[in-house]
Amino acid sequence: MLEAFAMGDHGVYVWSVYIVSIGFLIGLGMYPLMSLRHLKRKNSNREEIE
Amino acid sequence: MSPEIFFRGSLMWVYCLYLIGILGLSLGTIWGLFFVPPEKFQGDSFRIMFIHVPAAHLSQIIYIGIAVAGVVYIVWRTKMADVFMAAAAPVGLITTGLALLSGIVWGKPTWGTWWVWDARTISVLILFFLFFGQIALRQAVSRPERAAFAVSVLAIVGAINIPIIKYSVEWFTTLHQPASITLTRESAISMVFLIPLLINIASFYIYIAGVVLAGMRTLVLRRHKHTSWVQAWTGSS
Amino acid sequence: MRAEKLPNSLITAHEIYYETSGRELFSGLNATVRSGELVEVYGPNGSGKTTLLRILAGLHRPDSGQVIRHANSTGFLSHRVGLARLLTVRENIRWSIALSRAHFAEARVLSVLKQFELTSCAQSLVRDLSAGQVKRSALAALVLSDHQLWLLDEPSGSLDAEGEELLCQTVSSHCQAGGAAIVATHTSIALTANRRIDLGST
Amino acid sequence: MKVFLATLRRDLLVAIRTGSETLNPLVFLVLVGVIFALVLGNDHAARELTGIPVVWTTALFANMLALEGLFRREQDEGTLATILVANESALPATVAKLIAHWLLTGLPISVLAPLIGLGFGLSFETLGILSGTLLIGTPILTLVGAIGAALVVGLGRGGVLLTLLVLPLFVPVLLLGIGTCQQFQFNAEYIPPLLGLLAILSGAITAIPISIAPILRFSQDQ
Repeated sequence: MLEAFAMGDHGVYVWSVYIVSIGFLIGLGMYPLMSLRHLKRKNSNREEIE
Repeated sequence: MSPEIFFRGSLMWVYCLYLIGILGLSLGTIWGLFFVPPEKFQGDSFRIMFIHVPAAHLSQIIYIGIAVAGVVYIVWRTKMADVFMAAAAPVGLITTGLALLSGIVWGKPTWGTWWVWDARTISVLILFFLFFGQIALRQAVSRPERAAFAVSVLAIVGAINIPIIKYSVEWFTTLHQPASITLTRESAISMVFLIPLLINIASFYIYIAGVVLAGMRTLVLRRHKHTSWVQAWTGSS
Repeated sequence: MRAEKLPNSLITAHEIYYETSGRELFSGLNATVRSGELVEVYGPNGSGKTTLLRILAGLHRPDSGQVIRHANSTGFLSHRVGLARLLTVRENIRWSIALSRAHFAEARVLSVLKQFELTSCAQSLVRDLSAGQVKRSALAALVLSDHQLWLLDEPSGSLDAEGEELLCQTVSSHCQAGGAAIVATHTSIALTANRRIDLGST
Repeated sequence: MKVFLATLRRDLLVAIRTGSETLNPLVFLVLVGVIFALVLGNDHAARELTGIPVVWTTALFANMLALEGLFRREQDEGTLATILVANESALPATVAKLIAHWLLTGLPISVLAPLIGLGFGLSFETLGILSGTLLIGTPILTLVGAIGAALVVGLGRGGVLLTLLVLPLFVPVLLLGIGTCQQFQFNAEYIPPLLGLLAILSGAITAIPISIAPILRFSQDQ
């Protein structure tokens, strides 16, 4: 099992790319959803104040 | 299409695209990482390809999309084209960044150097700056109408430049490159690698389409925050 | 939908809608200016006088609606007077005349310069003039450019009482000669306007 | 034609009266070139190898420096608005401005660059071709740069932004220009890149001048 993760000598390269990429992709997907929710909350808050 | 109809109609699409994209990416990635034998010449480092190739593909497609939207905006003043440009530019910047990063890391074990100046690396690098220019110009212009126009012009000029850059760089680097490094050796892609790669490319497209669509929804909401339908939507749940 | 052309009209604004940063500045604004007319745009600071004039000049694009200019040529004067600071008054006038494709007649230039009391400083750089002189030079250039339609944004600024009177005379004689002018002011100057567009009340 | 000549004359006159501002990019060119040559010292091989890229790149940056002022002064003085309001005169006037700009930057750069090349020990023939490629290349830089300058006019902090927008677009010109000179320098085939450069120039000349005035008009909207 460990051997599969080590990938010869190239594990460091492969895994770092995958981790960073997956991180960015998740962030990319989350961002619009989060900001939409944020906008909604801000808007409804303002409504209450008004 | 009215912003309201777009906003209400697109929610299902976002969910579907996200879902299919994530499933496909997981499938392709796991397949590529664990169920494909090491490549003959490169060993295991070639597995970076399953990220690198889709990201590089997509960055170019996104830029072409922005340029087409720029034409649409200039000719028909379609506001949705501008929304698309605004939503797609940051996504393009990040996918281009990923393509560059994965390319750099892939280069080290494969060619023994982090960076090689060739037509493909340079055009992706230029693409990165073009995306950055899109975002910077939009932020610098306060009036949205003017920003949309300026960004459209820039996108079109940039798109015309990409093939010219490719041509000139290709020509320039063959001049300067020692012939020993051949970058175009695609290591005779066999079916074993091709299937997970295609799955990943397709899923990347689908996922990013969902991301751009979700970004467009947010922008539409932000731009129409004073209208009654937005007020109704924020109050509804 | 196109606004139909009225006889003698030099400029037609049709259903202009314009907003800045989410604030509606004009909506459904209609105006037609015929030759011989002098229209005053009146309103406090921030009411959109400058914006309206720039829309009419074609420098701003309205969010909806359209502006049709029938005038042969349009002259525009704003607080940025449109004179090169490193050229002399004469050189500036010469260029303005060339730009509007008007005819350069030495005698006429001299008489207008005299009328605007610029004879003594005609050869000095605009950079070295006082604000009032700069404004007069801009007016002189405007007069000599033979534009049919004048769009003047706060033309009385930095002019003294005498200059203001000269301005009023110039504008009304331009209109009598078959031209037209749209003038934006926040202080009422002694213009005998045919019509007024009041932006303060909206 | 009258508008064109009047505007050309006017811009040249203004440039002469500004003096140092017009000369700044040229002094920059000479200074940077000299510093590079100085740093490389008496290593002949290195100087011969780097001479062309250094001169071309420096010329590009000098052009870049001048670009920012292409429409800025006119915008501040209000003459740009005057030009744009006078509908029919907008095209000849903007074309005249572009040509004036090239006459004041591109042309002197092309003339001065070979002098700097001398400091790198380049041969006379190479210097000639260097000057020639700059004569073809600098109009492209002015034209493409003008689009950027028109887009950012009136934005205040336009300088850095303009560089950011325009430099990526300058890459092909730079590569083809350097390529032509180096091919010539090492007795290789230099016609193809030269043709590439000429093709870009003709494309830019057909497409760009007519689009500058509309872009400028849009940039007034802020």
